[in-house]
Amino acid sequence: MSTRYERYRPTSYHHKMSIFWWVKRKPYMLFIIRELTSIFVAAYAIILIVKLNALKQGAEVWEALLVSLSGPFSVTVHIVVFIFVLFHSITWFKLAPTAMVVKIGKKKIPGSIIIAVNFMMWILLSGGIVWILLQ
Amino acid sequence: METTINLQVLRYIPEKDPDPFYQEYEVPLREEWVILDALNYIKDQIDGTLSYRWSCRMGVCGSCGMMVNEKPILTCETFLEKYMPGPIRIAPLNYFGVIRDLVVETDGFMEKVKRVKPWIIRDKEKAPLEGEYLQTPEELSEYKQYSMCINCMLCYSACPVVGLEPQFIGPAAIALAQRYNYDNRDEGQNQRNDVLLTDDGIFECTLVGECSEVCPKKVDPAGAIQRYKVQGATEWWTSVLLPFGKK
Amino acid sequence: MARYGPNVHDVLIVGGGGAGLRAAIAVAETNPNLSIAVISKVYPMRSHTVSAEGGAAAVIKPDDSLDDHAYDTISGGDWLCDQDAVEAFVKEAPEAMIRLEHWGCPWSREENGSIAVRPFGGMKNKRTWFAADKTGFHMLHSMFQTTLKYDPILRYDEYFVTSLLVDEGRCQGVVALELATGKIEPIAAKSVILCTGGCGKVFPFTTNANIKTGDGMALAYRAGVPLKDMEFVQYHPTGLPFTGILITEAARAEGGRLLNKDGYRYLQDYDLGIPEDKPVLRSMELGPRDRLSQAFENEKEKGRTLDGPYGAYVHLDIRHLGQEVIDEKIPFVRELCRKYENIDPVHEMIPVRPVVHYIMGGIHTDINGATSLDGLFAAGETACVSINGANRLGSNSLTELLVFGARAGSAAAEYASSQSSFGTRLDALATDEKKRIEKTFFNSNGNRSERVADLRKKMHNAMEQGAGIYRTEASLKTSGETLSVLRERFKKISLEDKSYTFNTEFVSAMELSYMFDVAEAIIESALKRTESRGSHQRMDFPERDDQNFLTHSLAYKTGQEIARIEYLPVTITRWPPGERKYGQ
Amino acid sequence: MQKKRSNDPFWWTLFGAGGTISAFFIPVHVLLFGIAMPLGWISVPDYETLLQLAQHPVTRLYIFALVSLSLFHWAHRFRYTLYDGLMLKHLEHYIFIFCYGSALAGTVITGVLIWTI
Ligand SMILES: Cc1cc2nc3c(=O)[nH]c(=O)nc-3n(C[C@H](O)[C@H](O)[C@H](O)COP(=O)(O)OP(=O)(O)OC[C@H]3O[C@@H](n4cnc5c(N)ncnc54)[C@H](O)[C@@H]3O)c2cc1C
Ligand code: SF4
Ligand code: F3S
Ligand code: FES
Repeated sequence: MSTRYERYRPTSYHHKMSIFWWVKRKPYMLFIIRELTSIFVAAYAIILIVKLNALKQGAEVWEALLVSLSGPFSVTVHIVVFIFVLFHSITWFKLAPTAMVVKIGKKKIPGSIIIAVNFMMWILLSGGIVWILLQ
Repeated sequence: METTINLQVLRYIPEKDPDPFYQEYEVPLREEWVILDALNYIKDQIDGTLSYRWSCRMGVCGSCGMMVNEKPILTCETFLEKYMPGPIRIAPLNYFGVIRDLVVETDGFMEKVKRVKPWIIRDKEKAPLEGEYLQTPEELSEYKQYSMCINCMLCYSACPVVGLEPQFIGPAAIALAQRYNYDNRDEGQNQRNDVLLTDDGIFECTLVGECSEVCPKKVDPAGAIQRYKVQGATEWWTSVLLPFGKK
Repeated sequence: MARYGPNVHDVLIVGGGGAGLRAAIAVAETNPNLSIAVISKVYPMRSHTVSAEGGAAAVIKPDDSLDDHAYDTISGGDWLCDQDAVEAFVKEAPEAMIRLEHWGCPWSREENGSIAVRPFGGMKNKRTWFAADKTGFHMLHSMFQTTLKYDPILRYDEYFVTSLLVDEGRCQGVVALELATGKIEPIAAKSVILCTGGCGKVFPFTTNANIKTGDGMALAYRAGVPLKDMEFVQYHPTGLPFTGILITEAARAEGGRLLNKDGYRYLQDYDLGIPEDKPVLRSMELGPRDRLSQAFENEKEKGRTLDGPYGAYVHLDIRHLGQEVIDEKIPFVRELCRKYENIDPVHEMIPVRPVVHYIMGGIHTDINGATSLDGLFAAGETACVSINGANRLGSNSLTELLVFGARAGSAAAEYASSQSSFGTRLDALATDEKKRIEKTFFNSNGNRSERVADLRKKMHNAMEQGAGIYRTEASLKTSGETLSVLRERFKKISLEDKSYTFNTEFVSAMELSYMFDVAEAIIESALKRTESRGSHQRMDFPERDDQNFLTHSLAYKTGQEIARIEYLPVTITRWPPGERKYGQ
Repeated sequence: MQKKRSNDPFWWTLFGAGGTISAFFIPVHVLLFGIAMPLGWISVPDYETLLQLAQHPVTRLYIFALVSLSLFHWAHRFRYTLYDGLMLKHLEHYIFIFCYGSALAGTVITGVLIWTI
């Protein structure tokens, strides 16, 4: 006994998402920047490969690389890379507690403590590297 | 003269116009009014044709979510004054089909909620006469936060991945799955993994994190998803490294 | 289930709140082969059960007893409860609650993992189960999520019921409007359960959500089923001014105090006991709601309340509980105060005043939820099985949804199984209904000019002035007359919105017409009850009159404007009427 | 109808590990080798010392992990940035191969270099 009279079948409206959706709001912008840091992380990984290669090729190649690395272009590039990887580290550590729930006894450790611990480790490890190299 | 504030409200009436447009209204600016009061004022005094959903007016039924100045909020708990001096732009929730004015399609969301099997799954159920399952306050606190979701869908409207990948099961549904996974009375995690460790599941999330920012009940779906990713990864590695250990 | 084709079911439940969902599960459990449908004008988890805060009562602790629960309920109801119903209720309550626990409801717990209970107004012992102070929210979501696992339960979300289909003397379904499309269609079923909730929205100042417009009561009433005890409207003593948002009784149960403008615990002047530091059961702030609301009214008369932009108020003080208790036991109270009053109850007193909260009356049903119309059942706030009498005991309502939702579900399932065919006129009836709607609401000719919002506002004023906490013959009569005028004006209603897509103006107009019916029943029943009992207080008849009024009133819709009132004796089993004593 | 479980947990693990190791170590590397040394703020260790350092087994492991995981970190993140930020989901398969393929290639190269240095 179905009597489905259809007086009007409305069509719902679907908004199309713009390819520039991430410019619309600040949090999205920051998100995209955070995601793009990965490019700089990879860039530095490649620089490391190049350096390894030079080191392997012998002292001359190595010295030559050092010279070209101390030019203003290279330094500028490194400064940019530095800014982005710094952003990466900061956002990464800040997000650390979302995935981790750490408990001592029955009490949940608040996220802020986990973040603080991460930052401290970061400073310690960086200090360690500096120490090894300046030996 | 009473001070007023300008509201630009998105209108969509399919029989009339295939395209949405903004309509402006001037409403009194009263200190104790939330956005919803202003909409009710419009509906009662200015324009009876405006359609939107609401019910409890106390932030718990989850029906009054809208985009206000590009941000998803519950209109029954956000004061007009916050947007002084205006104008305030009010639109239906992002990424859902618009049925009419500020009313959006909800069926897709409801289907996703159902898909994560949000009920207690047990191998053997206890008869009511045997009494309650025991659950200590700590066990309760394991999942309590995830049980606070009011299905307002704000998190979906805040998450660009939902907009880009309509199949993505989305923040609230995943938080709901975790609500049951972490409940010590439940034994259904494996069944939920079958739903959530697929292509539409948790790994679509790129941790934009806005879902948790806009959540009015501090459910923290972003956290729920991240924790699920860790579980998912653990699950995957165990099944690879211990292929026979898996049941 | 495709067995019958679309829009035909065995059992149809109108309402997806606590009562409706519980009924649906009960049907599925009684007979898994039945096709079950739940129709709701909002998505089920938006139903008003979601707002309930304090808790749900059921005996579970060894120091409590079923008899105590029954006695508290009956004396709280000023002996207007049917005692057989109350006995069944208290007996089935614990199991009903444990079931809900098994379905995952996150009840608050004791350290050892068992259910925790808190005291509530008018109780001898602690017996209110709670999930912090979002009990209704958690109950509704647990139940809704549980219904998802039953395949036979189909849902019609955002369908608005406009009338019942009655053919061959049986209720065989409803006519409903699909909001999204404007489609009006019959939905047939062998039995129908109305679980449409209360009708607080007939009053201007209420804790009730926008959807609580008494639809089911009006639907049944129009189909000839009487509404019982409609004069009993409960005011909750602690609502926030302006918004009417409820500050749960749990705030007082945990130790909150009511203070007048002099900072004095005024309840001690109203036979409610003497003030103690700790909360005392059935005493002072833990007295029953009717008495507390009446005490407020008297304080106001004496000029001892405070004055705010939204009328008189008093203070609820919970500061001495400390932040820890507040955050643990009543966090929502703090959240609501901060959000809507911009005060922090940890440091400040909360302004409160009585607010319309609940209707004890409703569709007259028997103990299984059956009404006088074959095939029609009712449960929840919309029904009146008579466990609430003249004043509902706080936290009995949520439990009532479970116990009587389940009972109505099984009874309706059985009835459906006993029926083999449908009437022949259902389609014709639906077509008539469609025409009626078209004519009343979408007809643009004639001099139509009345607006929904205007009429609603006038009705609100009439109800508040005529049928508030204290009533007189004169006030009720005046309100009754205003109502007649408004009903007349309603015939000229004009809708601005002629769209068929999600037309909320049309829905408001329908709801208004339902509210007129409910309001009429309230006024008439109140006018005829010339005594004071529980929440019904007549200034001109201040005493309880068991001689003449130990009876339920039944309001029948007549062809005329005014309801016909009949009476039905109260069932008394073991608790003869006595004096209501609090504070001992 | 049940969908297949995805392999993303594997890639995600590498992404996570890479994100962590790069967050801890890359900034100080860039600062020292890319900025401080070229600008002469600190002196550059000489070739011999560096080579010795690089040949130490712990350093080998460290460099290998740092480079390889950083690349996989990039691969995973960049893959989704292309999907979402540039809306290129329809090129899914190419993007997948390009990203993880490059990371894999980088890993192999690093492995060889480290082994033979
Ligand atoms: C603020 C507040 C706090 C409360 N706290 C407590 C408490 O602590 N303890 C307690 O015991 N009780 C409490 N109560 C009372 C209790 O919550 C209600 O009595 C109870 O929830 C009513 O449930 P219900 O299932 O009958 O109706 P509801 O939950 O109101 O559901 C009604 C359903 O009917 C549907 N419906 C209505 N009309 C139509 C129509 N025309 N067409 C289609 N569908 C329709 C609606 O969509 C909805 O799904 C409280 C009430 C309020 C207002
Ligand atoms: S998780 Fe939060 S934002 Fe998302 S639906 Fe639930 S309550 Fe709303
Ligand atoms: S915003 Fe979206 S991408 Fe993930 S963290 Fe939240 S679901
Ligand atoms: S109206 Fe219920 S959440 Fe806003």
